[in-house]
Amino acid sequence: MEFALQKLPVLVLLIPMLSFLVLAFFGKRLPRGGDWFGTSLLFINLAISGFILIAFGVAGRYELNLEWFNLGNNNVLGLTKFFAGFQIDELTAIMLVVVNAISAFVHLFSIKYMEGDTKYTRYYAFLGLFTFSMLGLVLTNNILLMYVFWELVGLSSYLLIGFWYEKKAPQEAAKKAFLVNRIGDVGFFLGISVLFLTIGSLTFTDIFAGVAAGKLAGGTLTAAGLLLFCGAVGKSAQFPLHVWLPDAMEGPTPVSALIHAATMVAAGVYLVARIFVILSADALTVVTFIGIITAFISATIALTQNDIKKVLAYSTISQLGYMIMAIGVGAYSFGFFHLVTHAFFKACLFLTAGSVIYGMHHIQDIREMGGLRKKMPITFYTFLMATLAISGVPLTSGFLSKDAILSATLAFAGVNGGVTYIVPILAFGVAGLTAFYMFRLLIITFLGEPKNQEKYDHCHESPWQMTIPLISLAVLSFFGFFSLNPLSADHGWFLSMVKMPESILAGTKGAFYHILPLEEFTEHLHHAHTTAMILSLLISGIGILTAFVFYYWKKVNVDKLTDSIKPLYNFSLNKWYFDELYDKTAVAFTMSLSRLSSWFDAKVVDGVVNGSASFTRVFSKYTGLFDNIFVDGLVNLMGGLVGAFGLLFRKFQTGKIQTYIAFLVFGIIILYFVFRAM
Amino acid sequence: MLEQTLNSLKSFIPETVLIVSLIVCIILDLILRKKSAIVSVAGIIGIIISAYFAWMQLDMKGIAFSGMIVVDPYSVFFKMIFALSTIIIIIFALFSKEIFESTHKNEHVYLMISLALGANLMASSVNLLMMYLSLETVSITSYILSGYNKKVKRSSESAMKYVIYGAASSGIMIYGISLLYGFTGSMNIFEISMFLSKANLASSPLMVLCIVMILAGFGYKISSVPFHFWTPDVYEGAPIPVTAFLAVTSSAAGFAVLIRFFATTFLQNGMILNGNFGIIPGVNWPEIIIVLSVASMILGNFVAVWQTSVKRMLAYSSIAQGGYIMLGLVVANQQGITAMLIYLMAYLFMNLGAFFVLILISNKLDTDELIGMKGLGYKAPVICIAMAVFMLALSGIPSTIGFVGKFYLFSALIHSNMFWLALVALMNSVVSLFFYIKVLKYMFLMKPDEGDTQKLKFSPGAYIMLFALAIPTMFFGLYFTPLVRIAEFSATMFGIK
Amino acid sequence: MEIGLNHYLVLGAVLFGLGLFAMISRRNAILVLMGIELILNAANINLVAFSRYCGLGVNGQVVSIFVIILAVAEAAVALGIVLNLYNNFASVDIDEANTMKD
Amino acid sequence: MIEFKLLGIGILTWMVFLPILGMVVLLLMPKSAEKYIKYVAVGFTSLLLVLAAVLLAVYDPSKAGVNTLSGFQFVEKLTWIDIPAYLFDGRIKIEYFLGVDGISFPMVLLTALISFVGAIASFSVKRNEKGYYVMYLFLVTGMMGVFVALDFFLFFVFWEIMLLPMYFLIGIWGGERREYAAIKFFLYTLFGSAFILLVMIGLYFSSKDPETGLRTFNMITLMDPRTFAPDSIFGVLNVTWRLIAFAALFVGFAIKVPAFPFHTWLPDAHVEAPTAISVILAGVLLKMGTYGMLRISWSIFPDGARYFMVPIAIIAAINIIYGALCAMAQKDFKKLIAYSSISHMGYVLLGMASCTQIGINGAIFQMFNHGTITAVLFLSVGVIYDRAHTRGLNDFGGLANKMPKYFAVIMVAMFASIGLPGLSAFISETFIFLGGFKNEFIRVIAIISTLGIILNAAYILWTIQRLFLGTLPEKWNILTDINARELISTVPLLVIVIFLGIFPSFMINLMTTSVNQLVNFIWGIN
Repeated sequence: MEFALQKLPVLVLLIPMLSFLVLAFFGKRLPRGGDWFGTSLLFINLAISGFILIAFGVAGRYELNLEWFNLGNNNVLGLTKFFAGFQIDELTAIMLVVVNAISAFVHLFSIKYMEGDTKYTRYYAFLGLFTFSMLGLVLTNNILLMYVFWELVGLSSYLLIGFWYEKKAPQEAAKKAFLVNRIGDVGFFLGISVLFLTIGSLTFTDIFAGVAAGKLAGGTLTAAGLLLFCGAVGKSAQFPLHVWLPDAMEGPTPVSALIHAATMVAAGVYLVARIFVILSADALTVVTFIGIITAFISATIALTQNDIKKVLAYSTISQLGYMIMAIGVGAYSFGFFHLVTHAFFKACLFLTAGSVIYGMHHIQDIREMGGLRKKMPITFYTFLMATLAISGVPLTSGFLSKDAILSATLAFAGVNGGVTYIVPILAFGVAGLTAFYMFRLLIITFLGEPKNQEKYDHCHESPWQMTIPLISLAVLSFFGFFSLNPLSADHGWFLSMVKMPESILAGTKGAFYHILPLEEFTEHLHHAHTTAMILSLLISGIGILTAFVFYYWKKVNVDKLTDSIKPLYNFSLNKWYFDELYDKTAVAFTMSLSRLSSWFDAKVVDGVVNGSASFTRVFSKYTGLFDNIFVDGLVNLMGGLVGAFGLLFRKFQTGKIQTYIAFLVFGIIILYFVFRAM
Repeated sequence: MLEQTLNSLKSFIPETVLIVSLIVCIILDLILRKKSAIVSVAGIIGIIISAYFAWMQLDMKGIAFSGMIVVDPYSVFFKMIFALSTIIIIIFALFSKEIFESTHKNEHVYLMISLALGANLMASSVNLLMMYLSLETVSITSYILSGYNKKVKRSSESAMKYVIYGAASSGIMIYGISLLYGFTGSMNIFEISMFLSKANLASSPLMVLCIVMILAGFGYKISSVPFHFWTPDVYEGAPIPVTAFLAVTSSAAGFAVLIRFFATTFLQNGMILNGNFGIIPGVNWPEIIIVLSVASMILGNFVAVWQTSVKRMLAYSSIAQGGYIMLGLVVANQQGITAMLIYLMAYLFMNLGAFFVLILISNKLDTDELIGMKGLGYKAPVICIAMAVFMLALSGIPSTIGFVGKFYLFSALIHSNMFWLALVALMNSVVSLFFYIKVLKYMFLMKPDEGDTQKLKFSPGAYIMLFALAIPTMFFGLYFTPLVRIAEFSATMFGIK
Repeated sequence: MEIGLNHYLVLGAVLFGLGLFAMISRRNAILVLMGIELILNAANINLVAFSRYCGLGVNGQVVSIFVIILAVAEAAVALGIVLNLYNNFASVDIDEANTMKD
Repeated sequence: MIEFKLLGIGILTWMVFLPILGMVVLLLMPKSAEKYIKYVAVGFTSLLLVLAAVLLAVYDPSKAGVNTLSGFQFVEKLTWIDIPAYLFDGRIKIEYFLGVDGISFPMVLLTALISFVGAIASFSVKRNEKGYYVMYLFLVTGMMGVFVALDFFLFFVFWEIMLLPMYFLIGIWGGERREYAAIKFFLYTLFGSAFILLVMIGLYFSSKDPETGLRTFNMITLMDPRTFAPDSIFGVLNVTWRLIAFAALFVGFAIKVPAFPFHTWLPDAHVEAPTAISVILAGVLLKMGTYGMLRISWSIFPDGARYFMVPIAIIAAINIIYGALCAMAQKDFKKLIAYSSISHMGYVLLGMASCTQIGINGAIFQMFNHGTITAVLFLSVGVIYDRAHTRGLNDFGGLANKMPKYFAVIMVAMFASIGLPGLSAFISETFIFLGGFKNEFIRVIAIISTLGIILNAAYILWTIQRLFLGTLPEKWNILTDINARELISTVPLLVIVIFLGIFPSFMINLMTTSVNQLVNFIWGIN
């Protein structure tokens, strides 16, 4: 068991790297482009990580810390060392399994989905790279290394979003994703710097110890927390940096499932969970509100989207907002719980969507689908399972996690009162919206009559390589995997493994936020639980019902309805005009600024040095030497002056000896007076 | 009286030898009746002998001919410079087509010797009359030399300009001398110094007038602004060896007398206080020198940028170089004088080198225009690389002798905290790079026109001469101990304690 | 009235000025050369006057003799050059000869 | 001081003058052997590389150097010029004084490396090879000399010498407006070195070696405050003049860096220069400016370094942001990289301005990394230019599928240059920013300059998109993928970039002792 914790994590990390290297360098020479190689490696990895999880359950936390490099002793920072290492704790152990599982399924799924693509091998190589980076991100015990892998997942996401870079949209999407993330990462980096400069070490344990010791407190602590949170905002596509995720759907669907639904985007949540204990009350307030706002905005947007992947993307954003909010309100383990459950059912949703797109020959607009239930039953039922889960219907994993979060919001509001009641209200609202738009999607896609007959005729159920992942993921969205009690996961293995940690700042008060000591908070949770459950059931029920009323039984004419609220409808359809806003402001500003400065550089800065060419040209007119002199660099301002004076002085050289003598006499007279003056 | 004169003759041997060899050359010329190198050889031998005797005087410090001339390390140093440059230029003349094609036979040799004689006297004269006479000796011979090619319009024009301008300035000078004479009652600069030291004259206008007028004489020899107007035209018109002679020897002579005049006449009882001159209060000549040198630098460099003829460009550049050299006098101390002497040595090598390359090129191409040198680097690589060395030396790039000279001048300035002046000079040398590099640009960066890519051939003698000038330019740039030692030793003048 | 030093000096100064004026204004080379002579003689007058009135012995006179001799030499050379100028430019007008200038 | 000799001649002398030897050999080569010239040149540069490797093997990282003579390694000290004071107290003593410490050693390695790479990259030069390689080797000597010279005079000589070959290399083998670019480069640098010369002489005359009581150009002695008599112009009491001197030196070096607003020569020079020369220019020459600052300004005028922290940081910030913005607007690939160099050298300046040990470590490390990375970038520009004879970013597209190997190479280089973790530049930039934040005087400026991180990413990604993504224009079907020679010149550099990204300690251990020494010296602790 010790062995499992000490050596295996390294193995787990290196296997995907191996897959990447082999495929990148020799993939082309391997049979079938080496897909089997990557896939099998990943399944092995899954097995190992499962073993690690068990080992952790038995042996408990393990951390390994090695010196990375050392700047020696000095007067400014004292002894400066940077460490590298990994740790196995509940978060890591579970994340390992989740990441490997989904990655493995996606590998399998892609075999058919990506079949015949010109860059097939490269695709698998990139998957390997991503898995490596993601595992590194969850394994490390050190926030700087976390940042390192953080950027690397960003890179691999960039590569995979832009995988079909021959088309314009993927290029743009990839660039956008990287840059938007970069903005968040700068904040993240600043946060790290603050930690480094105040605490002097970057391993989580030292950081927590440092905060506990009060090396970092008050405003600085809040600032540090928020700066780190910026990273999460970028990665987890939280408002206001959420705009990149929907565009990221330009990537291959399995990639969307892996990176932009289950794992990478959850890294933000993971980060917040990691630093939860040092987040000050005010920081937590911001986190909470960012979370819920994101959840709400994207839910409203999801209502009206017609691209199957776009709907799922917005639902992802909204769910991520949920998790962030959950951690914000203090329900650390619920948030993380939702992360895991969501990972599975959302991956399932995306893969089913992928299977649909595959079946429909790359049609993504749901208005052309319909009635697919008969054609692709497996896909339908798995999709249904996942949809139930995300809508929080009992007996699903989604129900457990969501319900827990909702109760946490109630408890939170109950504690802080006042304005914070917005949180639960919105949270429940979002739950309803989620149920509604998910079932809208389900109905329009799978039920009813086919809209595009000839596509429909060619449509077929996907092969086993695709259906097996679907089924397994659907199964994983079943409550039994997390708790034997279908109504509450409190006593399930998961929540008993992932304990609520007590915030280091427990008992402190913020503007609208009071961080309670742990047991008090759990008290409130217990009280809130039942109400939350009933309410959530009610609301999601209503959501589902309305969806059926609108789109299945068609009791209400949707078009009329939308017409009656056209502005609102467009507002939602156009994603609240965020992209337009950013393009008009930030992007446009930067571009024009860059154009301006390059002009400035060419004309002014260089101009000052170059002297206005005209200046020289004037003189050069009656010398005809312009080019000659120009090439000699006489356009330099110095040159300009030299030229000017030179020409001035040349006028004296008339060639008439008598003028010279006259000048001589003048010279003497002038010198005389100069000399007298001295 | 008589035996004093005879004694004086001992310290007059170098000049005597020059006179003798002068006469010998004339006789030879008459005998041979045709162009021949023999005369040049004879002349060179004569000069070498006189140089030898001059060298013998190295440790002498004495006055001769009742206070007309002195013998001191300072004068010996200049005698060496003159000898060396004259020899080199006589050799140049052997290569120069202009000289060869002139109607004369070998006059240039003894004209040059007589010029050297005058220069020697300039370097060693301590009497205003003697200064005037020797200066005129140099001038008159240079008038003739610059008009050497009778048939060439440019040459005769330049001679005319030179003679009139020279006559005017020397006339003004002698008028100034006459005033100074009446003012101080003596022609001997030591006596004048004594007189001025006693008499308390806070810059009396008459005094100033004398100084400025006398300066006109010296200033035109070293072609310093505003006495420089003759320089470009004469340099352009005269045969290149003569131009070189004017640029190096005669201006060196000018500096010799200029330095001695100021560094002796206006010293408080000829005193040097730990290396610094004790300048007579009221006659603050350093300021006027600052004005002259800055003006010369700026004008020389700025106008040179516009020249299309290398010869004329070198004329302006030598005006500027003169400006640099004068900086040494500004600081009014031994260090400055030393720097000047170092720079003069550097100037000799690099400037003569440049002119020699010019001679070789214009022999082949019959032009001294920049445009004619297009792509020459590919047709005559060795010559052009040598030219590059000289040009870079003139612009003062390190590892060349030119940098050493500048380095010492700036050291002298900065040592007496004249940063701003040093900065002006430095900026000027940056500017000067414009036109020095321009030559290289034409030679190397530009491709030769289609068709004429055959290599130019030069005689081995030419290459030897070239290396004889280029190698010292590089070597002393990297190892300049000897230069400095010589200069420091020679910076001692008679009568300065 | 008694003719004193100052009168001579003034005379010298006037001559000097005239000489310069001649050099600047006259086109004819010969006249320009005569201007030079005037300047030199102005100097001579000064020298002689000084040594006569300031009791400086005969130095001044000696110097002036030198100057006269030198003037002769200079004139000789100058005339030769002017002659050559005439051969080349077919004129002694010194403004004709300005082929070299910037 | 450690010494290390080959055949009785110090190894540093070997490294400096080996290229000169190469020049001689090339010049003596007969016409018939024309085609071997390039191999000979490569041979000599590779010898240089070998020597550098040897040096690396014997180098002792625990020695500090900076202002302690004993801390320098491979020291060679001979009297070059020694003229006893004869007439005035101007005894001139110039020494041939070489040595390396943690500050110069990375630069020496870099120079050896880049010269080798450059020599290989020069194979594309066809016209007048002999002249080219002679000049090239001369240039190498100049650069190497600057980094190992410890005598100010010697330093200055090398500093200026290096201009000539550069002038000719750009001027003869350059592009359209080569003459303009060449002269501009030459004059700019000469203008700067005028100031350096002034300060140098000034220092000389205000110095008095505590041991010998003589004036000196010895940098290490000049770092010792006791060297300056209190009444001398740069004496410790004469604060104003010392600050002026620092500023003057800064201008002199800033032109080489190049720091805003003295940077305009760089784009011209780069665009006109042949590939290999751009590589040298960006890879080594720019570092000479920042190295000079550390070695001379920062060490001899620590008070100036402390006093001007903020202005320098501001200049650095301008470099970073302004350079990036300019780069974004470029249409010419090479010009874009040139501006990105300006931006990246801004980081170096920022790190040095911070005067913190982590910042300066970062700065030196960044010098090295920028050297390697930009070298690869310029080589890549050369690759495409040699094939397509254009550098217009908008003329291309979809090269990724056409030239996959090339794509891979350039991707690594570009992501390295935007500081992607796992690649060397990330570490150095992190250090620099940490240093900047650490120093509270320039903290705000440092925070502002983090904008550069985003902007850099923006233009680099945009460049990738314009060159490689999308579909290939018809006319570029002729293009062939990167060939073996080009791979040889780029891949090793990339390996170094990745290796240092994962094991930065390899480089940091070399310099950190010296940097600690330097920082403690700047803040007057010890």
